[in-house]
Amino acid sequence: MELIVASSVGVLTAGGVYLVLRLRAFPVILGLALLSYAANIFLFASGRLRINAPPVLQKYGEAVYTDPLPQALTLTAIVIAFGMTALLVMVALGAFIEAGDDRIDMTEADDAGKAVRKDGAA
Amino acid sequence: MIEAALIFAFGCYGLGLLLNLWRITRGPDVADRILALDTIVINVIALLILYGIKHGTAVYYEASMLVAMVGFVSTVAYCRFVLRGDIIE
Amino acid sequence: MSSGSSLLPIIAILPFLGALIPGIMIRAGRTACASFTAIPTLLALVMLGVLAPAVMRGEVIRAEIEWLPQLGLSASFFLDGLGLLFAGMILGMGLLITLYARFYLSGEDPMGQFYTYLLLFQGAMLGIVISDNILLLLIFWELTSLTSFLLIGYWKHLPEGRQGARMALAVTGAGGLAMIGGMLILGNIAGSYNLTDILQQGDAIRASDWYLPALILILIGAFTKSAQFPFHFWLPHAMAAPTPVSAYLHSATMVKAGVFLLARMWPVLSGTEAWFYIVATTGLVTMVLGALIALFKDDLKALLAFSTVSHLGLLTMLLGFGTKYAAIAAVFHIINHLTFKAALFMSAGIVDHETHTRDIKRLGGLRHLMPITASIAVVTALSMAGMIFFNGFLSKEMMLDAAAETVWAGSAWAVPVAATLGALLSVAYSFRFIVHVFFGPVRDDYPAKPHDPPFGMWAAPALLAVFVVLIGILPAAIVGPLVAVAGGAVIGGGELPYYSLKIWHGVNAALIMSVIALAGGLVLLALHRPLDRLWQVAPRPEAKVIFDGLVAAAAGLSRRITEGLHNGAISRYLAIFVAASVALGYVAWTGGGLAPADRAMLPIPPVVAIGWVLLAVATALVVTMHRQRFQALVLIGVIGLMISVGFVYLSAPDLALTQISVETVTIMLLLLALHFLPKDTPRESPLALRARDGVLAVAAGGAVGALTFAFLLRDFSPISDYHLANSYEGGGGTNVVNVILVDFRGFDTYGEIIVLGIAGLAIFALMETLLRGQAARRLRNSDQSQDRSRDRHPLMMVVATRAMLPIALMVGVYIFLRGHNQPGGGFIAGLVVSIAFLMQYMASGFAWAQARQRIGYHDMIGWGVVIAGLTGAGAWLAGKPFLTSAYGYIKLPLIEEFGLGSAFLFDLGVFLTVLGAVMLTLYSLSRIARYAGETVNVEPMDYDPSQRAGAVGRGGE
Amino acid sequence: MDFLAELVIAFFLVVSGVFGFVGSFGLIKLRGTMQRLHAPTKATTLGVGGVLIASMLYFLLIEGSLSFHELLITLFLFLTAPIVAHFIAKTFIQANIRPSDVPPTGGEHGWSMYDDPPSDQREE
Amino acid sequence: MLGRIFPHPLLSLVLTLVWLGLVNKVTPGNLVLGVALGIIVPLTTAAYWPNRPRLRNPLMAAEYALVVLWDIVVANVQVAMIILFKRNADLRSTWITVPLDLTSAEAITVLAGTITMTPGTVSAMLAADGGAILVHCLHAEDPDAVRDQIKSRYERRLKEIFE
Amino acid sequence: MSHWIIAPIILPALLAPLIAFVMRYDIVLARAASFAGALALVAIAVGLAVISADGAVHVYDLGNWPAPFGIVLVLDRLSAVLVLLTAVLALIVLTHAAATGWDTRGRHFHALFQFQIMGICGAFLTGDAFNLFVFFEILLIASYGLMIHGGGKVRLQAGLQYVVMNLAGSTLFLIALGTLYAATGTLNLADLAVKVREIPIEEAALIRVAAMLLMVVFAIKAALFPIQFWLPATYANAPAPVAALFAIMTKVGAYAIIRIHSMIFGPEIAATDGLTGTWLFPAAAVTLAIGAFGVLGARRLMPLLAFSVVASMGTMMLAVAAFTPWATTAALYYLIHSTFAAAALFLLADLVVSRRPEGDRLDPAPATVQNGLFAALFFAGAVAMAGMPPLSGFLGKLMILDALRDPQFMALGWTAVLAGSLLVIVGLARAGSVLFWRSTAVAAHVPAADDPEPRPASPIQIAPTMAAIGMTALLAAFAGPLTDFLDAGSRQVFHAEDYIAAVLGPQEVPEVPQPEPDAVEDPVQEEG
Ligand code: NA
Ligand code: NA
Repeated sequence: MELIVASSVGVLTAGGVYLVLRLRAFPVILGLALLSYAANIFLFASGRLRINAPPVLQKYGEAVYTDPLPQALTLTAIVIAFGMTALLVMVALGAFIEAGDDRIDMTEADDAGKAVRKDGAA
Repeated sequence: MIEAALIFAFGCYGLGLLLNLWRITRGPDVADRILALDTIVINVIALLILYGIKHGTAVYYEASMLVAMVGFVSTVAYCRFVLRGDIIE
Repeated sequence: MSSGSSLLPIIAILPFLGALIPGIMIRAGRTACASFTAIPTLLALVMLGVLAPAVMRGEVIRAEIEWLPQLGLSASFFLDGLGLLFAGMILGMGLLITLYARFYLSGEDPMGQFYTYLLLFQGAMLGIVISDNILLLLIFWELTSLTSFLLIGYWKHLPEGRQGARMALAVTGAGGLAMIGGMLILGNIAGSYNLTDILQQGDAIRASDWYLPALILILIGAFTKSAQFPFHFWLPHAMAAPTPVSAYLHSATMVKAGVFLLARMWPVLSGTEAWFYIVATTGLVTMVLGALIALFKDDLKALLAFSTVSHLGLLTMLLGFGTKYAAIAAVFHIINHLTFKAALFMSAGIVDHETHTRDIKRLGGLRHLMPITASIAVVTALSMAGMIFFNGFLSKEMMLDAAAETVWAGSAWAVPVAATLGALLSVAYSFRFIVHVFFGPVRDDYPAKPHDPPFGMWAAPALLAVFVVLIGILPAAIVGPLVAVAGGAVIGGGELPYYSLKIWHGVNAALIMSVIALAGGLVLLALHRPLDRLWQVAPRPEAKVIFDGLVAAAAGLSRRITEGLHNGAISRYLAIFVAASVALGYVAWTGGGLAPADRAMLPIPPVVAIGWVLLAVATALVVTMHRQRFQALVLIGVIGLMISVGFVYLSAPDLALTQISVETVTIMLLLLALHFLPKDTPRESPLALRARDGVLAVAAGGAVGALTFAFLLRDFSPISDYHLANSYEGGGGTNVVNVILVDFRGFDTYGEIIVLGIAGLAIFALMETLLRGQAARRLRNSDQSQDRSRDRHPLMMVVATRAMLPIALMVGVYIFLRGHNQPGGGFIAGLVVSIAFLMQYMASGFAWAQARQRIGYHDMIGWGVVIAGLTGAGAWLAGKPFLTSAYGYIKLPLIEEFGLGSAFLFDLGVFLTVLGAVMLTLYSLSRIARYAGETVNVEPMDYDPSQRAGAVGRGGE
Repeated sequence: MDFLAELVIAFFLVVSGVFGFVGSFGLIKLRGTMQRLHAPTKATTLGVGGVLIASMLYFLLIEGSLSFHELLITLFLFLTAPIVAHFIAKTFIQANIRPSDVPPTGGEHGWSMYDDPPSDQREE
Repeated sequence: MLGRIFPHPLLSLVLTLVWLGLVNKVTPGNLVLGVALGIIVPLTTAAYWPNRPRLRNPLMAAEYALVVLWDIVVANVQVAMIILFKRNADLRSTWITVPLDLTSAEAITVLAGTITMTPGTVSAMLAADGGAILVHCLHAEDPDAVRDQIKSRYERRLKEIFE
Repeated sequence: MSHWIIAPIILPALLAPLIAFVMRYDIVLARAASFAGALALVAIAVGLAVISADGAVHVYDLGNWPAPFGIVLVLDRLSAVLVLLTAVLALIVLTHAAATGWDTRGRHFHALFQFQIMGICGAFLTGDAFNLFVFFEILLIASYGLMIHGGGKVRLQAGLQYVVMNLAGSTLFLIALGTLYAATGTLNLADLAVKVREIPIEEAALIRVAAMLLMVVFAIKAALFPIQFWLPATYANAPAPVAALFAIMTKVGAYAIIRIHSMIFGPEIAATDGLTGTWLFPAAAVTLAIGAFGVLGARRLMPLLAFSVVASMGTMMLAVAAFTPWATTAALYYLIHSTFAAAALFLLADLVVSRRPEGDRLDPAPATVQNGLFAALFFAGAVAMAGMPPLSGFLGKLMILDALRDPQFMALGWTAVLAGSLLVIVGLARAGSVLFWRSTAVAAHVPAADDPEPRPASPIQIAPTMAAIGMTALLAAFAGPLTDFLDAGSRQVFHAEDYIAAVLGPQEVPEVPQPEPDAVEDPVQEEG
C-alpha cells in the first residue's frame, strides 16, 4: 500500500510538473491542480497509513485510530487550494480577455508595442 | 460465503473499472468518455458499499452518497459544456 | 574632553542647519539670501577661531556623541592642527565663494538651491576633516560625493553638466565604496573605528596581513577623490559646474579630501614600500601627466583643472615619499595651492562671465580691458608657475628638494628628473595662461565686450592674491605656525623635521632644478604653436570616451543579463524552480542518514491496485492529451475521484468528502472558464524543451515519490495522540478531524475561510474591473455563436433538480450537524449546499435562480467570517484566549442529547463563507458570460408543455 | 438462519457483481456510442441496487442493526441516472446525429436540440 | 392553517423519510428534527419549484413504482443476455418517436426516466414543445410495439397520477 | 497572557469583512474605517513593542490548548518590531492609496488591504509551522487581489505569472510541511526546535529535506536567486501603492528564514548543521548582483525599482545567511530600512509616472509639474535605497559589512555589497538624471504640448512619500536605540531555549538533551 501511495504522489507530481511547464495558462492550471493533489496526498500520508481506522471515536472498546492531524491539515490545504485555484482561473481568464490569447509567458514585444501605441497617440 | 461473494463482487467491479478505463482512453467520442467517467462513478459507489459490508461499518456510506450526488452534477456539467459551451446560463 | 569641545559638534552641524536658510531666504532677494547663507559659515568660522588658539598650542579638542555604539560608530569629532588647517580653508573659502557666487550666478539660476547645495557640501567637507571616527568620516566622505553631484549637475539643462555630475559620482562613489572596505579592515585590525585609537596603532597595522588590502582600498578612495591617475579624468568634466563650484570643490576643498586622507592616515599607513611605490609613483605620474595635458588645453577652466590634477599629484607624491620633510612640504603646498588656484578659477570665471568665452584661442589682450582681473590672474598664475616672491615658489622648492633626495627603484635620477619636468610644464602652462589671455594685442572679436566686473566679484580673488604675495614674501610670519602645527599633526607628533620657510636657501639642487624648469618652460611656451599641432594630431586616449564606453558597456551588459534572465518566460522560471528544489532537496537528503525502516507495509488488495492503475493512466492521459482541454478535464475528474476513494480507503472520510466536493466545484469553475478560452492548446514547445520538461517532471516525481516512500516505512510519535485523547473530553466531539479543525487548530480554519472569502472578493473585484475596461469591449465583440444545442434549459433537467434541491439541502444540513461527531462539518456542508444550488443554476439558468436568491453572497461571506471571528472572540468575555471553545449538552424533551457548542457557531461561519465564496465566484463568471452576449432567461425551462395544453385547448376552440 | 442469511446476502452480492460487470463490459463490447449508452444503466439499477440490498440485509441480519440509508442512494440514482443518460445521449447527438438521421417528432415542432422552443417563436 | 404549514405534505413526508434515512436511526428526536426540516426546507425552496404538482392518485403511483421495478428486473436480464451473448452484428438498434399526451413537465420527466431505467431503451431527446420523446432502442424487433408498450404501460398510468 | 497579542490579526480580520460588506458602496466610509484600523494597528503595534521590550517571550495559546497541541502566537522582540513595521508601512501606503484615488480603481481595495495586513501580521506572530502556511496563503491571496487591482493587460499577465509562481511555491510549502511532520510528528516551532535537536545525523535525511525545502519556499518570497524571477515583473506591474506594500512581503520570507532556520535548524544543530548557510550565502550574493544589474540595465522606472528591491533583498540575505546574532541584527536593521526605502520610491514613482506622458519609460520627456520637488524626493529615496549617507541605508550597509567580517564571508560578501552598491548608485543616478534633469532640458526646447498640464500633487498625496523617506532619516538618527532593540531581538532568536521554555513550559526544557549544541560549541570556544 505504501508503494501505491508513494508512486501515486510521484506520478501526480511528475504530471503536474510537466503541465506546469507548458506555455498556455490552461495546461498550467491543470498542472497546478495535479501538483495540489500530489501535495495533499503527501501531507496526508505524513501521518502514515492505516486501513479501516478513521479517527472517529467509538464509544465502546479500545480502538486504533489513524493519525487525525495530517487529515485536518490536508483538509485545510484542500480548501485553500480551492480558493487559490478559483482566483487563478479568474486571473487567467482576465489575462486572456485582455490579451486575446492565453499565453503565459510575457514578452518584451508586448511592452514595446504598448509604447509605440502610446507614442502614436501622443 | 459472504467473503467469497464479496471477493467475486469486488472482482466484478474492479474489472469493470479497468474496462471503463479502456473506454475513457479510447473514446472515440466525447460522449463515450463522459459515459465512461459516469460508469466509473457508479462502480466506485458500488465498491464503497462493498467496503462498508466488508468492514461492517457505515463510514463509507456518506462518501458513496456524496459521490452519487457530485458524480451526477459533474457529468451533467461536462455534457452541458459540450452542448451549450456555458454550463450556467 | 577639553573646554570648548562642545563647539565642535556645533561647528559640524551648522552648515547643515544653515542649508535650510537659502530656501527660506530666497524670497527676500538674492543679496539677502547670500548674506544669510554666509552667516552659518561665518559663525562656524568664528567658533573655529575660538578653538584655534588651543589647537595652535598643540591641544587636540575632542567631542563625542553616541550614535550607533554597537557598530562602533559615534558622532565623535576632534580638532588638531591638520583639522584646523582644513576647516579654516573650507570655511574661509566658503565665505569667499558665497560672495563670489552672489555676483557670478545670473538671475535665472535658482540661487536658493545653489546655496543649499553649497552649504550641504561645506558641511560634508567640514565633517571629513574633523571626524574622529572613520565610519563617521565615511559618511561625510560619501556626502561630499552626493553634494558635489548636485553641484556639478546644477545646470541641469547642460548635458555636460549631467554627464559630468554622473561621472564624478560614479568615480568618487566607487572610490568611496572601496574606502568603506578599507576603513572597515582598518577598524578590524585596530579593534576600533576611532581615529584617535587607530592613529596609535601604526606599527600593528603595518604589520598586519590585512595591511595591503586596507591600504589599496583606502588609496582607491583617496585617489579617486583627488583625481589621481588613472582616475583623474572626471575632474575636468566636473568643470561643467558653475565656476564658483569649480573654485570651491575642484581646487580648494573636495579634491583635497583625498590628500587630506593621505595626510590623516600618514602616521598609520606610510613608511612602507607599498605606500612609497604606490602613492609616490601615482603622484609623480599624475603631476607630470596633468601638467602636460594642461599645457594643451584651450579651455581656461580645463587648463586650470588639469593644473589642479597636476598639483594634486604633486601633493600625493610628497606624502608618498614618506619622509617628514616631504609631508611638511605637502602641508605648506596645500595652503599655497588653495590661494592661487581658487583665485585663478575665479579669474577664469570672471573672464568667462565677461567675454562669454573660455577659449584661450579666442582671447588675448585682456590686460587692457580688464586690468584688475588681469592683475589678480597674473599674480596668482606666477605663483602657480612657482616664481620667486610668490608662495608657489616656496613650496615648489621644498618639493624639488624632497624629490632630489628620493631614490626610486634604485635610481637616484628618476624622481628628480620627473619632478623637474613637472615644474617645467607647470611654468609653461602658467605662462601660457598669462600670455595668451591677458597679453598680446586687443582683439575685436570677443563674443562680448569685456570689462572688469563689479567689486563684489573680484574682491574674493583679490584677497587671495594678496595672500599669495604676502605668504610668498613673509612665509614664516604668516603661515609658519599653522604649517608647524598642521605638519606636526600629519607626521603624528614627535619631532618636526628641520625645515625653514624662507625665500632664499642659497644655490642648492632645488634652485638649479627650478631654473631649468623656468628656462625649459619658457622654451616650451615659445614652441607652443607647433607643439600644439603635434599634440592635436597625436593619438591619445580620451578618458571620457573610455569612461562613457565603460558605463555604456556595463549598462548594456546589465541589460543583457537582466533581460536574458528575466525574459518573461515563466515556464523557464518554474523549470529553474523545480530543478533547484529537486537538486537542493537531494543535497539535503544525502547529508544525513535514514533510520532503519521499522514499519510493516500494508497489503495491496487487487481493487486498490486497479484504482492505482486508473489514477496513473488518467494522469498520463492528462499529460499526453492536455492539448484537448475538455478531454483533459474529464480525465481530471477520474483522478479526483480515485483520490477521494483512496482517502476513504485510508481511513480519511472527511478528506474524501471534502476532496470529492471541492473537485466537482473546481471542475465546474474550469468549465465555466474554458467556455471563453481556446478549446485546444497549440503545440508550441520544441521537442528539446519537452524533453527537458519531461526530465524535470520525472526527477521531481521520483524525488517526491521516494521521499513519501521513505517516511511511510518509518514509525514516528506524533503529537496527535493528545488530540485523540482529548477530542471528546476537551473538544466535545468524536470526529477528531473536525474537532481539530474547529477547536484544536480552529485558527487554521479561521484563516482558511478568510482565504476563501478573499478569493470571492478578489474574483468579484476582477470581474467588475474586466467589465469596466477595454476588456469589456472585446468581450462584447467576442463571437459566442458556436454550434450549440438549442435547448438551454431542458425540461427533464429542470424537473429533476427541483426534486433534488430539497433532498440535497437535507443532506447538507445532515452533514453540517453531524460533522462534529461523524465525518462532515461546515465546509463540506457548504459545498454540498453550493452544489445543490449549482444544479438549480445549471438547470434553470443563473438569472432565474439568482432572482430567487434572498441573501447576497457578499453578505454570506461577511457574515461567515464575522461569525467565526466573533465566536472566537467570544472567549474573551470569559477571559479565555481566542477560539477557546465552550459546549454543553442540551437535553430537550423527546430529542436525544444534543451537543451544542461554540464549535457549532464557528462551523456555521465556515459554512456561510464557503457557500458565499463559491456562489460569488460563479456569479462573477456568469456575469462575464452575460456580458459576452448571453441572454438572460426569465423562464425556468425552455418550454413548459402545460402551456401546450393551454394552447392546444385554445386552438381547439 | 445464519446460513440462510449469508446465502441471501451472497446471492445479492453475486447478482450485483454480475450486472455491474455486464454494464462495464457492454461499454467495451457494444459498437456505437448510443448502444454503449444502454449498458451502464444496468450497473446503475441492478448492480448498485443489488449491493445496496446486500448491505441492508447484511446490517440487519449479521450486524443486527436496522440500516436503511442505502435506500437514499438508490433513490438518488433512480433520480439522476435517466438525466445523465439523457444528457450523454444529447452530447452524442450534438456532434454525430443530424435531424434527418432521426424520425420526426410527429408534431408541429422539431426535436429540442435542433429547434428553438415554441415560446421563443411566439415572442417573435 | 395546516395548509400553510404543510404546503406540500407529500414532499414534507418524503423529506422526513430522507432525514431518517440519512441518520439511519429512528428516534423521537430524529423524527422531530426530520419533521421540522421537512417543513422548513420546502418552505425555503418553494420559489425554486413553482406550480409544484400534486399527486392525484397516490395508489396508482405505488402501482406504477412496482410495475417499473418489475420491468427493470426483467428487462435487465434481457439486456444482459443481449450484451453477453448476442453478436453485435445481430443487434437492431433504432430510434423511435413516442408521441406524448402528457403535458405535465413532472410527468414527462418521470416517463422519460422510466424509459431510460427500463433497459433496452434510452430517452434521448424531447420535442421542442415537449410533445414527443425520441427513444433509442438497443435492440427492437418491432419498434412500434415498443412505442405502444411505453404508451400503454407507463404513460397511461402517469396521466392518471399527475393529470 | 495578553489578548493584545492577537489584536494585529483579529482587528483587520474583523474590519475587512465589515468594509467589504457593509461599506462596499461608500468609499469615504471605507477609507475612514480602513484608516482608523491602520491607525489603531500602529497603536497596538507600539503597545506590543513595549510589551516585548521586557525581554520575555510572550505566548498566546489559541483555544486555550497547551502547546504544542494547539496553535500558539508568540510575541518576542522580533515579531513585535516587524508587526510595528507592517503597521507603519500600512498607514503610509493606505494614505497614498486614498489620496491618489488608487483605491477607487477597482473594487474591494480596502478589504483586500486589511486582509493583507492580517496575513502579514499573522505570519510574523504565529508560532506554528502550518499556521505559518495558512497566513502565507492569506497574505498571498490578498496580494493576488491587490496585484491585479485596476486591471489592464500587462498587469493581469504579470499577475497571472505571480499567482502561478506562488501556487507552485505553496505546493512546495505543503510538501515541506509534510516532510517536517513526517520527520518530527509536530508542527509547533518550539516543539520542532526540541525535536530537531534530538535527531542524530544518522537519521537526519528527512528533517534535512524538510529544512531545505522550507528554505526554498521562503526564498521564493524573499526573492532569492534562483527563484527571484517572479519579483521584477510583479512589482513593476503592480499598482504603485501595492508595490509599496509588497516591500514588506519579501521581508516575510526573510523573517521566516530568520525565525525557522536560525531558531530550529540553527548553526549548532547536529541534524542540519551547515545545511542552509552554505547555499544561502552565495545565493544572496548572486541575488544582489542580479538586482544591481537590473537597476543599471533597466529601461523603465518601475522595473528599476523592482530590481532595487531584489538588490536590497540580496544585501539583507547576505547578513541573514551568516546566521549570527549580530549579522541578524544588521539584517533586521537593513530589513526595516529597505522596506521604507522601497516604499518611498514606489510611492514617488506613482506620483511621477502618473504625470509623465512617457509613463515610466526612462526616456527624456518634458518636465512635469513639480519637477524640482519630485527630483528632490527621488534623490532622497535613491540615496536611501543606494545606501548613501545620511539616510539609514548607509548605516545598514555598514552594519552588514561589519557583520560579514568573518573571513569565510568577507571576500564574497564585501565584494557583492560594495560592487552592487556602485551599480545601484550609477543606475539610480542615470534614471534620476533622465527623469528629472534631462526632462528640464527637453522642456527648454520643446514648446508646451497640447496635452493639458497634469495636476500638481497635493500635499496629502506627497505626504506619504515624505513620511517614508522621513522614516529612513529617523532610522538613521535613532540607529542606536533601535539597534539595541533589534540586537536583543536577534539574541532572543538565537537563544531558542527561552522561546522553547516560554512556549512549552519550563518543565520541558530540562528534558531537552543539550549535549549536541554544547559539543559543537566547545571546540570553537577552545580555539577562540
Ligand atoms: Na451519476
Ligand atoms: Na469536518
